[in-house]
Amino acid sequence: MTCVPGKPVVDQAPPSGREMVIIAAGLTVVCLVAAMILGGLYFVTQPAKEHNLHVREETMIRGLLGLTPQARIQEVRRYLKREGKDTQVIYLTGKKLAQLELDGKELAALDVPGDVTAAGSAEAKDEWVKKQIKVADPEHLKYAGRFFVGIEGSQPAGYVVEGVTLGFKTWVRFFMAIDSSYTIQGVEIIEHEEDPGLGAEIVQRYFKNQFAGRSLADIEKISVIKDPLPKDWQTALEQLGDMPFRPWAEKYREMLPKNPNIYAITGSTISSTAVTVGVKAALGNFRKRMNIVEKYL
Amino acid sequence: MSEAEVTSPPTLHLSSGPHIASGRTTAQIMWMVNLSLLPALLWAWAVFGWPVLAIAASSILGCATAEYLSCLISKTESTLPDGSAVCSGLLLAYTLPPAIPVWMPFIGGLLAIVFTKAVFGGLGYNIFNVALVGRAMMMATFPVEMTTRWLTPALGNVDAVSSATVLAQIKLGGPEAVNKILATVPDGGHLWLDFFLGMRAGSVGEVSVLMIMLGAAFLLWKGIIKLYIPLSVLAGVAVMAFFSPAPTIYMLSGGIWLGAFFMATDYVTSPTTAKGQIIFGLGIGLLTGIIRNWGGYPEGICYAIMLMNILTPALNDWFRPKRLTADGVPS
Amino acid sequence: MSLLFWRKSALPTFSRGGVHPDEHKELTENLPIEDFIPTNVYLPVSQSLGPSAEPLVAKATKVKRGDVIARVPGGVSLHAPVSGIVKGVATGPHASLVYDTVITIQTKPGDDDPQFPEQPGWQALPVAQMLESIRDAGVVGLGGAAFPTYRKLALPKGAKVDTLVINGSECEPYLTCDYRLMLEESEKVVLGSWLIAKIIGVANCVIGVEDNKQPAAEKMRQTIAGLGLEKMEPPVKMTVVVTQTRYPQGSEKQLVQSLTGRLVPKGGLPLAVGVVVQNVATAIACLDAIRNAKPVMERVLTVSGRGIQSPRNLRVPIGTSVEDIVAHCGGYTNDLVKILLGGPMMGRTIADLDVSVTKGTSGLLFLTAAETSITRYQPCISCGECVDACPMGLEPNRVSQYMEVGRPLETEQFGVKECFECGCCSYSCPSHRPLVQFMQVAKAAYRRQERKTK
Amino acid sequence: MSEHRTPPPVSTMLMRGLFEENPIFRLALSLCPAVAVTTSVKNGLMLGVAVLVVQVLSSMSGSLVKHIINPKIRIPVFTLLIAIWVSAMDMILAAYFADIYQQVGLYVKLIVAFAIIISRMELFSMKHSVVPCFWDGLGMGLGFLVGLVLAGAFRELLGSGSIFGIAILPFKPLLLVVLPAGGFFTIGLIMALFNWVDVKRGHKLPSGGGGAHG
Amino acid sequence: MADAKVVSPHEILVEGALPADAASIRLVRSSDADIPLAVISVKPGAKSNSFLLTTAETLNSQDNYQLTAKGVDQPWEIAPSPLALVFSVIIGSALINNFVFTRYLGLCVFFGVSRNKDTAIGMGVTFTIVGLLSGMIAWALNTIALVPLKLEFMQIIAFIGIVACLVQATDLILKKVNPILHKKFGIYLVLITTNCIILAVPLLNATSGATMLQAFGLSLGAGLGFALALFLMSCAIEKVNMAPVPMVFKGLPVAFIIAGLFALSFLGFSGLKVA
Repeated sequence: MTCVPGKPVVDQAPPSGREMVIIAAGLTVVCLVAAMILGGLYFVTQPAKEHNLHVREETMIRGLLGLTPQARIQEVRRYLKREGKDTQVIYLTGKKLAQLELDGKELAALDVPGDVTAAGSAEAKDEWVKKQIKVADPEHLKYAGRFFVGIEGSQPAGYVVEGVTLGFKTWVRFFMAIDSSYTIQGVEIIEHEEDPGLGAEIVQRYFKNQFAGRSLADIEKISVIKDPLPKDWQTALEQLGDMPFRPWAEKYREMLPKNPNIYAITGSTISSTAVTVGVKAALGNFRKRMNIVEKYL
Repeated sequence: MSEAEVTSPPTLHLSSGPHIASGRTTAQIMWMVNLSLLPALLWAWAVFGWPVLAIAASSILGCATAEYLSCLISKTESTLPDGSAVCSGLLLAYTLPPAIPVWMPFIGGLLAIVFTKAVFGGLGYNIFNVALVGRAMMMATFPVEMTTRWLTPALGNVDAVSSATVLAQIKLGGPEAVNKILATVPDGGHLWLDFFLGMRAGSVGEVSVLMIMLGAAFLLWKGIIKLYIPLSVLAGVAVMAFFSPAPTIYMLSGGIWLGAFFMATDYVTSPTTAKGQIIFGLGIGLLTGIIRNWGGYPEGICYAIMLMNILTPALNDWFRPKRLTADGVPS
Repeated sequence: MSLLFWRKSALPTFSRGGVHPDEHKELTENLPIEDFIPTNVYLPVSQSLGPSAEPLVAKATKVKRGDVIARVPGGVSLHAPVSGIVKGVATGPHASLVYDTVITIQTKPGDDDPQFPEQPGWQALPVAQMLESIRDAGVVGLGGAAFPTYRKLALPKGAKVDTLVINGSECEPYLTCDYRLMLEESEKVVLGSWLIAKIIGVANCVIGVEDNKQPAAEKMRQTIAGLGLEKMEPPVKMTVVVTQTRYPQGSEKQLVQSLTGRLVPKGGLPLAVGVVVQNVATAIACLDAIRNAKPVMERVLTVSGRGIQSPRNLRVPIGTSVEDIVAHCGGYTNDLVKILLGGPMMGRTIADLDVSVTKGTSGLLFLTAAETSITRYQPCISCGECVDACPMGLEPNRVSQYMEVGRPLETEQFGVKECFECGCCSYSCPSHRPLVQFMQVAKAAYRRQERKTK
Repeated sequence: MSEHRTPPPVSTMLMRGLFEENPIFRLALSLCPAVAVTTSVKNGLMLGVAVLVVQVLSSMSGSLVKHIINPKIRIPVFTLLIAIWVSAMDMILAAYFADIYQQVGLYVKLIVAFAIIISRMELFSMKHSVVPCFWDGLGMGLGFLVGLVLAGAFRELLGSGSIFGIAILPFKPLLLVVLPAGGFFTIGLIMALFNWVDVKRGHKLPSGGGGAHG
Repeated sequence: MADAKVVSPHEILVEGALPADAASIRLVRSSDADIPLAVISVKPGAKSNSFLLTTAETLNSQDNYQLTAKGVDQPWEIAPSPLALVFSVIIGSALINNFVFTRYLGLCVFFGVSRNKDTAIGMGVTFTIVGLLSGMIAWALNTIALVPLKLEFMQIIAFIGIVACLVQATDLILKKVNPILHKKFGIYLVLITTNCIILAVPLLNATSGATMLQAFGLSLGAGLGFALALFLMSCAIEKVNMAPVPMVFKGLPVAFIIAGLFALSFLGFSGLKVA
């Protein structure tokens, strides 16, 4: 017994039958009371937790896209329905719930009530979708990804895609902001477990901001090089700030074509490549999906 | 009868036997090891230039400072003359990239001695190889410098271009990288010869297999090391080399030889019996291969030896010397 | 010293461990045995293992050479080594017991001193009578152990013995007395061996000689061939086997393994594998006892080391004091630091010169600082030299580590109980750790514990 | 058990937890978070506060209910009490301090297994009334908090070169210090420091090292 | 059912009939089923009725893929084999992310019990078994009851309850069934309740939404990792007990430094990819 001083309970005489009943009843009561207290607390904190999470995500998206305070952010959630060989993709946008074949052929589309659209919590949305789409087994309908649309007035002002990629150690989760012409506005690392001092440097501006300003065509040609980062380019990237969608400095625009590739973090080529590959794939997939989902936004 | 008057003898020493000793001392062993390390340092100086001497000096200074201070604090006689701190410092320097900033080995040596040796009570009580802990600590503290500050060797004029080590290139690039490396060898040249002699990018003291062999031969001749550990380390690595796209490079680089002959054979942190030593060596070899082939480090032997160091006390318990009793079974 | 493949010689030897210290035999190996009789002899009554003897003489008693002057009840006797007058029976120094009852005899040779001529018919005496003679002559193991020989030779019932091993290894550095005996008195050695073989009833006798004593081995071979032992009754096949020079070749268990390949079981005697081991000097003593009815009164010892002016091989009466020997050998040098009784590996240091030679004293070494090791010891670096050197396969390094933190009763797992204190471990330790001493203290701790639990 | 002992003075109760019986460095209880979350001051502070609150509330509630529970199920009930407070703390932190919670979340939940809390309930709450329990809990909790902040400050300063995320170190930080190994080294060094201070003050070192010793 | 698996970063080996032209084959990552991956070529494999698909994109053997072909009814599900999955989770939690050396859990018991090798082995064995049991029961309770009923806020209480009950039950059963074993391992059972690893495993499983296999792997790996750490530590401690450790470092400080050095050595496993 290192940790708990005092006698362990087992040393005492075993309780009699009557005592046992009382003890059991007492414990049950205590448990019930505890459950009630915690349940109550749960009902108070859960919405707050979700709200806070929502606010954090929104702040980040607004920053990435440089939205005005009046702008609205609409989440678009994607689900996969798989029953046997048959696979369907379902999008929940701000307006519609679209049930589509894999090639984009519409099977069904219904309007989304306002309270679902406005709901901050993902859970509420998922539940509503599960109610609308009939599946034999709840396991057959699965959430598969999401992106956000920033809406200024009534026009989309840009998109933020959530992506994941396999880093040096585990998954790296990132947000990527894209404007309507598929040019990257910025990349933000949300979650990673890379090594401090090495792979963890992917969160640094000088690395992640290298993606900003690249068009779809640029990105397709991009590769990771191990040359040292030029000093002036690094300075520009550092100055770009965390949330780069602002009228960019002319200097930065001038420098971009001179640096068509991504400079790897010194000593962490694997992590650098992983993020680059992730961004590449996320952008490509997003473009393909946009062709289909655009009309439901 | 008496032919000489016997006066009272000088102060006689009383002790129980044996009254003679083999003549070998700990300090002698340590200094011989230091001596045997010199060829590799000379080679490094020849191909990488003066900075390697600065690195060695800095790391030795770090170790010696820590050793001196720890003796001072614990108010014991200074253990510097026994040469073990110098040996650790020298070995630590050998595991570092030749273009690392000169002050870093000092920090590494300092930390290594404090946390591996001083805290445990000095020479003989450490669990881990001091030099390797130093390297692992530096690897964790200065990851970028430890993985990128390589020099391309050149006899005479040192080419200061930094590049990744060959093993790192292969780890990243796979078979294509091997082809690229092979393409750099001029017609009529032998890749293995370059590696054997030490014409490649690598850590200060491990580039030249030949020089390490020279030092090791000296130690073998003097009976300071035995072949059980080195041979089994090499055998273990050789097994794992089958999974590599370039077995020759695999076997001749990445510090295996330095590790097998100078690090793994460290008395304090390796098992004492032949059987234990063979298992220890094989373990190092296989772990090195596992780390190289599927792990995060292209070289791996440093961590492999450290991991087996942990097992040393257990190996000493599991593999006892054979008793000279009728059944020959240790009781 | 030991590479991966370390056996350099094809000669037989024991299977593991051992060391090869500098021999230093050149100091005395070519010096013939000289007789030296001092004016006084000082005889501690305890001369063999076991219970101590009681003095049978008092001050002013006149004694003749060979008279019994002390006796262990029912055991070996101590005889007057010289004729003369008992000057005193008092407490005095003893080589290993610190103090003992010491009988001092002033040498006064007379005309009627016994000469011990050859007894007729000695070869045909019954075994029991031979054993009695050995006992009465006070024969003990002269190799150093001083175990009463008659007890060793009186085999327990049912013991199956097939080989007699005569130990001519003399593996301790410096010592050359057995070597000289084999050279000068080879016939006595062979006849003595034959007698012992007869007593224990074996027809096979192996004499083990290390290869640094080739002339002795050659001499022994010639003598054996010359005597024609096969034709004697009973016939004994006697062979001389040259073994590797490797300490502790002369230890019973190691020698038995070298010569017969048999392993003595843990805690057992060579008897358990059908072997009896006797030293060459003991063989001579047995012969003297039976053939000449001459008790053990003198012994041959090597006086050597760089700390003595003129090293010798001496035959001295038991009881000769170190001081007299020093004087006889020209005094010591100025750099003398240690005086040893016995060899440098297992011998004991003495504090003063008033100690005298006992039956078990095979050498008297005067070591200078350059020859011996007087250093502070350092922490164990786990080099494993001691483990490699231990002829028994023990782990002195680990015992020493346990002893340093005061845990002697956890060391049995490393084999302390099997240690016979040969000193190979301490000899080979680069940190100069007193490993044998650690082993001794650990063994003492176990003995104490056993006493308590009894 | 029903008799209340006279509580020691408030200052003693407070100081005891801070030094003599510092739960991390002296009693060596609940070591896990000490290494795990102290990569920055902020994390250490947050977990420290969480432990402080749970400790105080558990001690007080333990003192309140001690008369009405059967002694045979004392430990299960105490555990349950702690679990309630921990769950509550967990939910509150998750809701309102989401960004730090992401890093220390698991350890907040594991406060339930911290031996320090139940041991204080056993040793102190059982014998004292609510108010002394508050002070004792506060002292112990503060000791924990200070320990975590101390370790956090050391590791953040040396390992990241900053305090509270503000860079202040002029040279390159020693990354090792924020790695797992560095955490162990740091705690070991601070413990040695506590021992050293004790030796200097003429105290004897605790023989058992607080239950666990090497 | 025909089999298919990822054999290299750009190749899939398919068993079964497959149209030879790449255009009629549709390969998708299961989580991105709407985005087909480009198949460059289809070649007959080494075995009869097997095909080797080459893809442009880099494939990950840890990922799930789905392969459909025109004219073939059944789709191929390409998933890492369960055994490999469990193995990788076990290696991950026992070596790469050892609970003691990288997550710092279970330290109280770790430092308390590692003084003696036999105790360490006893504790390690007991812990591994009880930890596996409790991990699986907790996973089942969480998946079957807590999550569907939205009672996640009861997780902490439920898990600690399971651990306490399980330890008590094991104690009782062992006492009845095998008193000798109980005598040997009984003392460790009490200690298990104070080991936070046993609580951390179900919590981690719950947070990550682990499948049964993953939960099994994590529970077993955590137990094995802890047992390994204990054993190694006890070896080291036995050696350190004979060392003249400076006075202020005696006891826990030096134990922490050893743990730190172990953690440093275990860095060697970081980034280990178990296929």
